[in-house]
Amino acid sequence: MNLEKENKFAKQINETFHSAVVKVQRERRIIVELRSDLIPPFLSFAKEYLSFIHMAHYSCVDWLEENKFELVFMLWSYEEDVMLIVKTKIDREKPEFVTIKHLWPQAETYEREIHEMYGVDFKGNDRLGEFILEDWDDLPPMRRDFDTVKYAGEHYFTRPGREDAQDVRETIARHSGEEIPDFAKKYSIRRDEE
Amino acid sequence: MEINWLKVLGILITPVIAFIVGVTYGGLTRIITARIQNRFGPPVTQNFWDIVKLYSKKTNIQHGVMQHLAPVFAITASITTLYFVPVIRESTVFTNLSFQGDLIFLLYIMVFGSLGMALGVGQSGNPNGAIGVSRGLSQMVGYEIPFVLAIVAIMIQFKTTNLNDLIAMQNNFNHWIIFQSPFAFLAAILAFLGMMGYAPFDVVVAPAEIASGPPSEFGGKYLGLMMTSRSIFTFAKLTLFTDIFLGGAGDFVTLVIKTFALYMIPVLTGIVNPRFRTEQSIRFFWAWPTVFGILAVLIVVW
Amino acid sequence: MINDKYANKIVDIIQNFARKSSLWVVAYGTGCGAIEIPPTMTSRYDAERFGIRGSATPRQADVLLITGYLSTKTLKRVIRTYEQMQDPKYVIGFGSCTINGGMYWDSYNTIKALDQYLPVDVFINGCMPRPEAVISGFIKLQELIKEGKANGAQKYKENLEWYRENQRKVIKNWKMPDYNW
Amino acid sequence: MFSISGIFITTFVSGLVAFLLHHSVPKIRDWFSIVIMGVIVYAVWELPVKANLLSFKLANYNLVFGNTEYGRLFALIVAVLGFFAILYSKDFMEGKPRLGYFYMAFFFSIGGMFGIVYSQDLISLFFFWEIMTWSSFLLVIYCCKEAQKIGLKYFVFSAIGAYSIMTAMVVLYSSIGSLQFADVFAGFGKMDFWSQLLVVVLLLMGFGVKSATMPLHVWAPGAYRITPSSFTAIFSGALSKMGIFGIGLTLFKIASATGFYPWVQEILAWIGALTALFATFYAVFATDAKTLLAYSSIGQLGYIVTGLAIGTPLSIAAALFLTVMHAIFKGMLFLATGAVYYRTGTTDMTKVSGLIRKMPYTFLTALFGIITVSGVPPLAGFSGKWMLYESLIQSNHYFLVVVIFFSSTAAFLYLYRYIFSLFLGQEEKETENVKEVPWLMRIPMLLLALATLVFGVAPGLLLHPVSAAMKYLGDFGVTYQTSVLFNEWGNKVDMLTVANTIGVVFIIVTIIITIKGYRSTRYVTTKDIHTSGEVPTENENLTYAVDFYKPFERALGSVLKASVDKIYNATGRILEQSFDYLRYVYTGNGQTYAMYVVLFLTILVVFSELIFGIKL
Repeated sequence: MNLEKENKFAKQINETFHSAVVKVQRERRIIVELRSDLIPPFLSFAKEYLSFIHMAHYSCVDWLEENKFELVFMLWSYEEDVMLIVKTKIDREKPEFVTIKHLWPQAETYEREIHEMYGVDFKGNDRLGEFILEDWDDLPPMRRDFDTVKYAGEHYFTRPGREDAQDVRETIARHSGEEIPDFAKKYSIRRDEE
Repeated sequence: MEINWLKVLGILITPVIAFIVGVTYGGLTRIITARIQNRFGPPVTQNFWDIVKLYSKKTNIQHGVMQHLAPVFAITASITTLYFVPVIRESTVFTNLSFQGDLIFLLYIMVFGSLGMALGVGQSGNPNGAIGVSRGLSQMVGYEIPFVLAIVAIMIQFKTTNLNDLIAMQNNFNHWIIFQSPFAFLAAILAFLGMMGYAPFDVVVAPAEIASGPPSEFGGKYLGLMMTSRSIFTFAKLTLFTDIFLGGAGDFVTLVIKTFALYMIPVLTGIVNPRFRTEQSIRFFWAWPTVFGILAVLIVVW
Repeated sequence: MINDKYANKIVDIIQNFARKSSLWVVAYGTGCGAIEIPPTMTSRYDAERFGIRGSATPRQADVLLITGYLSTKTLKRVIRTYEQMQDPKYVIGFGSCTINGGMYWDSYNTIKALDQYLPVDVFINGCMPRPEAVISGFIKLQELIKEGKANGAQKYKENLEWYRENQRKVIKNWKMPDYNW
Repeated sequence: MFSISGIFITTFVSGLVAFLLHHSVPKIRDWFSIVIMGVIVYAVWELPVKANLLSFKLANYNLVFGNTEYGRLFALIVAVLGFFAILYSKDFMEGKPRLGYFYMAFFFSIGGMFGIVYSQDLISLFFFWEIMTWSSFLLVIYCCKEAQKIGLKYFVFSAIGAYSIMTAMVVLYSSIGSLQFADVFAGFGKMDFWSQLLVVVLLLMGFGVKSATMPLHVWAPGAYRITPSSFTAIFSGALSKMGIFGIGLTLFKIASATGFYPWVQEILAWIGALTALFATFYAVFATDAKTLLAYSSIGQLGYIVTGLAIGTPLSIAAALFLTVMHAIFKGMLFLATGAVYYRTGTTDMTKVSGLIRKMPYTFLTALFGIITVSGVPPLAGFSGKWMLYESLIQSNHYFLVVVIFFSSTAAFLYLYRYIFSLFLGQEEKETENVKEVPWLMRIPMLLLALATLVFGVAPGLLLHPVSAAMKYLGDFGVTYQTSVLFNEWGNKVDMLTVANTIGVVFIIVTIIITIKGYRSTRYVTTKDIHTSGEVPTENENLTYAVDFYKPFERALGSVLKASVDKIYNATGRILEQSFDYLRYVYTGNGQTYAMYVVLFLTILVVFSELIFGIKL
């Protein structure tokens, strides 16, 4: 396995951003973890100096256990064929971040989606309104503390006779032999078992 | 004034016959389309039941008086066109009013319905309808040139503008204008494709793009009346073309054979073709059909 | 004179036959089930045999085919489309999602039972129902029409308040024109 | 009372009186004008037909006025349309500034037109021609600051026209020695070839400016747009007909005596047809209703010019028939557009829509208007078009008929757009409170609409004066019956049968469709439309009004890019630069100007003696 170019990138990143945790995961994959306030300069650095000109994806992960949201950027370099994954963690109680739409215009749409699904507020993006959901007034639905079964049961008429339905997480846990953590159990219990 | 009861009879039953023939042709078209697409197809009476169903709708909506009257304009134009076209040659009953009008009159009365329809569509307020009308009128400007060239060539050649005279001159098989003036026929039949609105010239009612365009706000009895009008108008146009190019018809069997043969040209073209954009179809009409039309005129002149 | 009762009956029979033989389906694919419509309509299964045909706008259509799950956002549009159709009009619920939510039973933004919101005449079960099933559903609808039993529009009109209450429960921002006959 | 001098004096004096009334008793100003105009209509109708009704000597010239059948046709157009326009003006112009000025200019232009059609010599024709130009110029610049530039354009082109007519007069006078029509018509054949050619071309050019024939049409769209609608009806309906009047005289009375007459005919026919074609294209892409109608007007005048130029009896009948019809339907359409302007304050077709339910009478007028313009039976436009086509085919103008037919078909495009954008389409929130116009404005519109129907069913009523006027132009006769038109091959179209058929079928089907399911048919607003389930909000604009004929524009491609206007603008720029040098001449010193005047007079005297042999 030849990791020459990946290592070169890692070195460049480390030289410029000393606090960045760089990990070359495998060929064509570099993962960088960074403080959230360093993200905008880092992204411009990656775009301007490291040739990662394409933002392929931009998403959010809910780390309920740590009380953090993790923002994940996936950047692609056409020159070196390397994907750079940039991760940062922000506060979950008051999720705020700055917009990066000046770097990649398409980020605006991603930000709108993250705002709607997780409730992250992006400073500088003025289009954070209603996006896909219409008239949503509950918790942002992709947060892990949002109970979709409960919500569905409360808002929609459920036809009786569906007894086979189970929570997917329980099933997966049972099959893989893992124990469901206590904090997660709270959200995975079926409503009728309460 | 003396009333010719045979004429009255003709005026009463011609639209009925036209409707029946037109609806049957519509059904046959659907069957033929289905067979070509390797399907079974609906029964031949399908169009008839469609129309009956539309009339039997329990509720109807309209956006104002022009939309209410639009199908009426259409069917008035269809029936008037029919009355001024001799259906059966030298017949008292089925020549109707064809001695009172001429070809140029027919060209204009045929537009009457489209104009009325366009007004109704305009009042329905649906932007799709207006887009359809815009496309339809633009396309009409396209096919009108070859058609007029063909008609002018024929009128100059035979020194008449009355259809009955034209039919009388084509008393023999080899006197048919299709053989005497083939370029005029070519130009006219290509324009006829556009006139019938089958593919590739069906951008006006493109269902997938503009929600069937002009009729998108018409339902129930209004749509039923429009379909009735279209059946009659199809028959009237086919009869007109038969009269001009194929020497008319002496009896109903000949008429049905000739009109059906003519009708199959746009239908079969339509089945195997995709759709032109508006400007493409306009350019199509201004290319070869127009050249054929000019040739037809030039041949007559020299 | 013909007895009015019999005359009306004959007219009814003819009208019902016409309605049965000509079903125009409004082209509104809501969920994944819309993918089953092309094979149903084209050469392999040829639904046109039964007079079933697509129509572009609800003004011309008779049948509203709900092909699969309905998110609340789509439901609003479907209700609007249904209300723009002309009586007599029929609704066919297509696939498990319209019956009990199907695989979206716990989803936070799809409805679970269509008949709470619109009067369904025929349900077609399956995920996905094959074109044979779709056609058999249509034939069932035709039988109902012929017997004069497919009166979903009547039901909707009579129980409008009940339907409205259910619809408003799901659609929070209700800005719709009135359904006034 | 019914003398020519009476008509002149009444017209011009009441112009002044209206002006004075505006400044003393403005209340009776409108009614005074209406009554006077009514009296004038009656007087024009009753005026006996006689070639020499009034003549007097001014300096060396005999000024002769008389009423011919040809002049009477045009005089009636002017008088009737003027009456309707002034009736319409009462409410339309209410509250506008400088109304005394408006009425004075209005009466003066009407008087000028009477002078043109009644004059029997070129001097008085030119004199009244200038009065008409001046007074209409005053109305072009009436409205606002923006109008001044447009007015300048109008003035420059009118001046070009006037100078060509004047030059032609000079040439005629120098070789014939008289400017009376009788002498000119008799003596023209004996002139030499080049003077004949010069006179014919100059006269056609001079009259062509007023009839807005391409390429002299440039002034028309702007001027028609900027004048108040009540006068635009006159402008397009009657004033432009003076050009047609002159072209008719030139062609049949002057040019027909020459050897190159067939060439003139052919060229003029093609100019007319191309005018019709290109004007139609421009009209299709216009966004302002009045600009659209202006281009339409240019196009329709193109048909008339073609009809006159062909010169067969049927074509002349068609041309004169269309002349009258054009006065009627363009009057209607401009009045209807004015009504829209009166209520909404704009004629921009992308801004107004859905007025049909608010202004049903205006809509009806516009509907009749567009049906007539498009030439669809049973209204009167069809008869004119039919005669024109038949005459073109029978005189072997095959390609000309195709061009005419094509532009006539393309006319559907702009006509539909006109009525769709203003009256049909979505009902906008801005026009919620719009009401129908007052009755005084409705009456002229509806009467004109009625006229199209009457002349449509019975074109013979109109062909009667038309054929009388043709008798004056030459030995032209046309066969017709009250409701039946014949072509030269003996084919006919019976308008009464047509109208009956259409009427009966229409009424029967209307009754059926209305009764069938009457209770279950309900009205829904234009917001309640199929928009894929989406509910449009109040402020959402769903009207398809901008770039209405984009596909057609794409199909035409670069044909439209070339514009006559651009050529003129380029010329104008070059001239402007060269006039910069002229500033050295215009010093601004009064003495220098006085010297110029003296110099000019000297040159004039010398030249007129040397070249034309005229003693001043």
